[in-house]
Amino acid sequence: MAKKSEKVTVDEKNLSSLLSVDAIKSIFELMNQNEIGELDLEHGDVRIKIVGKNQQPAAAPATVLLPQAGSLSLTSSALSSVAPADSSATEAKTSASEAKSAPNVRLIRAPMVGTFYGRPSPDVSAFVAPGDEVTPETVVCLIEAMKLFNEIKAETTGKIVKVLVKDGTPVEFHQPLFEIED
Amino acid sequence: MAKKSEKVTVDEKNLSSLLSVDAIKSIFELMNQNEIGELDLEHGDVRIKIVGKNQQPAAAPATVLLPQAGSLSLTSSALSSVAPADSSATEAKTSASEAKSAPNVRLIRAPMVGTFYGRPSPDVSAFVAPGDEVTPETVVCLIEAMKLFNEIKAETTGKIVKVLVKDGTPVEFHQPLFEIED
Amino acid sequence: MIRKVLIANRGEVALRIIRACKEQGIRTVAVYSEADEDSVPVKFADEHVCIGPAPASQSYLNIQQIISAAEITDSDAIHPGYGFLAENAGFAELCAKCNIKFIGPDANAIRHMGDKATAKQTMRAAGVPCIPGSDGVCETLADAATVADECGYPVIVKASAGGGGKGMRLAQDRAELESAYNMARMEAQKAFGDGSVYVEKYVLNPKHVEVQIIADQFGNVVALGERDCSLQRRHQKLLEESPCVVLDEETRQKMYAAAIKAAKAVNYTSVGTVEFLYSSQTKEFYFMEMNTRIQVEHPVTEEVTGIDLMSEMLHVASGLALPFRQEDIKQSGHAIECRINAEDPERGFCPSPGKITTYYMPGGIGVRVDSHCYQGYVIPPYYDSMIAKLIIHAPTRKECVRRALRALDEFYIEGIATTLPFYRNVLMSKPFLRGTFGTGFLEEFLVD
Amino acid sequence: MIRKVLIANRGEVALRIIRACKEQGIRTVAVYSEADEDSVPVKFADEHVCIGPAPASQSYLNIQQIISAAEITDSDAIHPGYGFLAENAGFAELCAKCNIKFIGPDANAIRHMGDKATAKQTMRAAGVPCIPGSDGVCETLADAATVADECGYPVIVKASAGGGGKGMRLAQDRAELESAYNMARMEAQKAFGDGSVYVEKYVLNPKHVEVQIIADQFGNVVALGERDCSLQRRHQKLLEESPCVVLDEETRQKMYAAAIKAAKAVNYTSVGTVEFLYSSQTKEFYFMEMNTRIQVEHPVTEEVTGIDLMSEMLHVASGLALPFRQEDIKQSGHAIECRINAEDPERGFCPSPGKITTYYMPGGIGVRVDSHCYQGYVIPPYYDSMIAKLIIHAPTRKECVRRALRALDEFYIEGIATTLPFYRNVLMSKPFLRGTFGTGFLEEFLVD
Repeated sequence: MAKKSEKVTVDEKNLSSLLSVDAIKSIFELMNQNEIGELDLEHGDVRIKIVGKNQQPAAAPATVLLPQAGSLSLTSSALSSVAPADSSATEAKTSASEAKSAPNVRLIRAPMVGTFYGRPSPDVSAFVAPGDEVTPETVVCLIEAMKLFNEIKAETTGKIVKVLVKDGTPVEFHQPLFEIED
Repeated sequence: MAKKSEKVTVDEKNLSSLLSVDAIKSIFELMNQNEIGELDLEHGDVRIKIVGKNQQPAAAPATVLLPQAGSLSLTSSALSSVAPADSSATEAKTSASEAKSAPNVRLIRAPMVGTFYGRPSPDVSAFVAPGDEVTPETVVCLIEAMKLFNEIKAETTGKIVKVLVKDGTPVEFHQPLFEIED
Repeated sequence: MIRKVLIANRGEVALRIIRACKEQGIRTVAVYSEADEDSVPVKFADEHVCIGPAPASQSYLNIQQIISAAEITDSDAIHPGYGFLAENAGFAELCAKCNIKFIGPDANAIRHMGDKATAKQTMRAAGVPCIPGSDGVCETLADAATVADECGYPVIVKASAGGGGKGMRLAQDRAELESAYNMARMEAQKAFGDGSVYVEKYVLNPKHVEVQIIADQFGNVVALGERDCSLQRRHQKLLEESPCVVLDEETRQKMYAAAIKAAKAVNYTSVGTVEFLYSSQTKEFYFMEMNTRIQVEHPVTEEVTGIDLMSEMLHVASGLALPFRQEDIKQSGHAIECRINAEDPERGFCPSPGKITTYYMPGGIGVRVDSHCYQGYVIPPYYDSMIAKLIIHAPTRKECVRRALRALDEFYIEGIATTLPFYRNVLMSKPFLRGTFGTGFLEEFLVD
Repeated sequence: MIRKVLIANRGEVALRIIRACKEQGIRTVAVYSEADEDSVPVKFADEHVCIGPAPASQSYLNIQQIISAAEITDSDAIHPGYGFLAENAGFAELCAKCNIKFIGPDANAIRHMGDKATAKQTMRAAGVPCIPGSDGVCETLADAATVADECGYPVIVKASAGGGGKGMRLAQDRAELESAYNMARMEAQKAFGDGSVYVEKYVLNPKHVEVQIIADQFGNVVALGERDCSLQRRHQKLLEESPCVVLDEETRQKMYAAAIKAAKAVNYTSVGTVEFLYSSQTKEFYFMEMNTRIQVEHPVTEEVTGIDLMSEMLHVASGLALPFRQEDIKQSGHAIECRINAEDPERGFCPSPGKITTYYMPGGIGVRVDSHCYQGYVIPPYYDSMIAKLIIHAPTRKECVRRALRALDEFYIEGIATTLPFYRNVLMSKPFLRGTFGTGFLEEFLVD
């Protein structure tokens, strides 16, 4: 729901063919097979530079610069900047920090549209707080939809790192609610 | 003039085709086969640089600069394939062979729109034929425009290689009429 | 007055609704599946809510998610568009319960018209002409013969439980009726485990003609002209036009009156379409069904009447009275709509989703394009294949066809296969140019 | 009947002509400069001929090349569009000599209206209201005072040889006239080496209202409604609409009659526009000039009258009689045209040629776009900066403005600066919404 005012554009569509691990893996293999020492690719905000291990000029290890947020799209930037708004921005941010910090940070996402409540009633404490260990059966929040309060379970085991949504906030389908780590 | 029937589509390599693993694979193979040590490709905001494994940093790199030629346009192939028709096709072909065969093959082009005549009247021989030497003042043909016959001069010195237009054919502005070489 | 509309749909109709709302200062909420994140309606709506994954059953048909989205965005109305939940009486009812205005007729009218047998009975009772035939099952051959004599040959014997052409047999006269009756019973028994059949008059290669109506909450019902939708492939409309050239003025007025009668019989409000079969031979028309929603082809009517149907639909939903009466409706010129689908006419109209690499829209006088596409858009494989509606308006049918051909020639969609070349062919065919073709024309044309 | 038309123009008007020809089965030849090789008209015409390098003087204004192109393509008519050779009497004459039909009025009418002094004399003689003032030079202050008394204050004293606002002085009454007269004479002498001045009634912040006429070769002249083109920047029209809201019906009819009189006075054929200054205060209007060609803003008239002007222009050129009479002309609704230019409104409307990286056109009901642009098109720096015309039609002016705003919001052009944001601002301003603004409005608006 996301008013249209502020938008963060994260378009991952177009250069994706190159910016996937598989693609880069293939390039690595091809570089090795073909004795290529270095690859340096740049497009707009994207630049990929790959230097072979025993390569003289660059002593640095294989560097992969991931795309910045910003339109990588080759299509209309106006229209490809369409979707991501509040929630997606959050999502993008978290995925980014996820990627940066630790690969074992995961997300608990909203399984439905509705209003998020972190506590069973206003005067008691939250279901979970950062640092809490949860199991798949742990209720982490309520989502109110059509006057019904639905208990949302963690569906996974781990430790709550961060609560991403404030009490009483409307959430979209699949919107990240919690960061969790092993 | 060029009726719309047959068209030569100057089909453009989409940027994405360059930015695919397959494309890079081909480049690697080509580099390997051709013992190219380094590739540095740049067009618009795209740049690909590839350095061979055993390539010396300081050694003069074999740089392959791909033609600019506007051929990496992201635009609609339908609309960018607009213009070339009969005459332009000829032109494209000749410029290509020009580039390939010898740099000293040049073109005498139509300075105006009209009807081409290679001879002063139907029953005499042509102004020039392949093999003839011309000077800037040599009349090479007539172009009839608005009932007037305009003598077209070679404007250059050289030997006629080929007559590109048939007698009585309408010609556009700048349409190639003769191939000429030093 | 409606302040904020949630659009429970996608694609071009979602965009159509957004446009109408914007022009009236009504705020809009687009709901979308994960597959439609990059879609134009999501961009152009004031707000947007993701309601589920790509499959429609989990998003655009997911009633709970949609109602929740309306609640969290504080929308006071839901527009269902066409398809998906547009003719779901339960959804309309639930909206009412949740105090959200369902932009369409009330649940009773939807339910009434949704059940074809009930609809037909109501129409008969209201004096709307229906296809003559048995009121129910013909238990014996004698019963069938009596009915056939009443409505006149040729007749068709149909399985009550039928569908898909099974248990359906044509009889040109009394002699053929016996075998037709027996064969149909046998087939019906085999196919559906139920041998009951009924008999109906058979209309050969009829015209599909429909009347657009609009009704307000004060009992005013106005007919906004007819549409000829006979160009169909497997019961899918591909091209619609208005007016229908084979109707004479008397029949046309009768048809409008019947459509208004049909709407009044179910206390209809909002826009709706009453579909008729029309026989050019006998000049008779028969009620088929009523679509209780805005239709894909509504722009054809907008072009010839000058009335913005989507806008009036919103007005009526807001409780306003219709600003015009039947005598105010003037039709001018001719309009044709071509539904451009992402389908390959060379390969049996096989769907062709994928990325649109070139998108160049026609323009100029008399050309309207309703489409959610753009260059670079990826058509998802989950939904309807319609990607654009090309709507042409001109003073006469002849000029309209020429303009349509001009516009089709200008329309470039690359990266996927579309039905554009198909329309170029059809519009130049003689039966189309004559305009007298029936619903059977296209199947023959495609075979040739 | 015309069989093949050579289009001696480029850009959107070339495309407009091609569209009209295609719809009538007339073949087309696009001529183009080397800068326009990749342009849409070149693609959509049946044939095309390169006529020279980019500069217009060597291509689109190169008469010999254009006539030659018509000859080698065996074209039997030339359509000049607007601008370039459209009002070049010599070119029209040469076409006639070469046995090529010039699609426009004959050379005499062009020449007659091209000379502003002659035009004004003819109009006065024909009884068309012109701005009151001295018939020629006012040799003395006494002469000037007599003229001023006759036409009423305020008056303006203007240098006969003048232009660009020099040697121009306003006088509110007799007292001010003396200094105005003397100052104007002095300035005129200094600026142009010629001190002669004349006196004219001064119309404060007038409306620019023009009447579209069409005339056939049988003496039939029909007025197709008026256009209000008061939204101007430095005498360049930026937005046109029809009807003009400040005209009462009586004045409107008088203006039509005057326009028809003007056309008849020069035995006009083809489409043409008679421009008037209109004073909202006095309800008087005055002949300014007649444009002897199709105009940029003709679609506004097409939308409200339902008449395809370009098509009728071709018919009349083919020698056909007009298919309608004055009493057949019905105007319905309101239309607005916004000229979208490749100019940066943030930087004093500085031209902004270059590559269009995103081109997304608005669509839907009541929206027409006439444009030769596409995504990837490179706007050459050599010609006019107009890249698209957005034409909106709706039942009322209020709805038309709302629809225009909706369409402007949908219009995406990236890679170059355009006047799109400018229109979004203007259309929401109070003076525009009231509709009473005069030709001075925009300059004030832009200062604010």
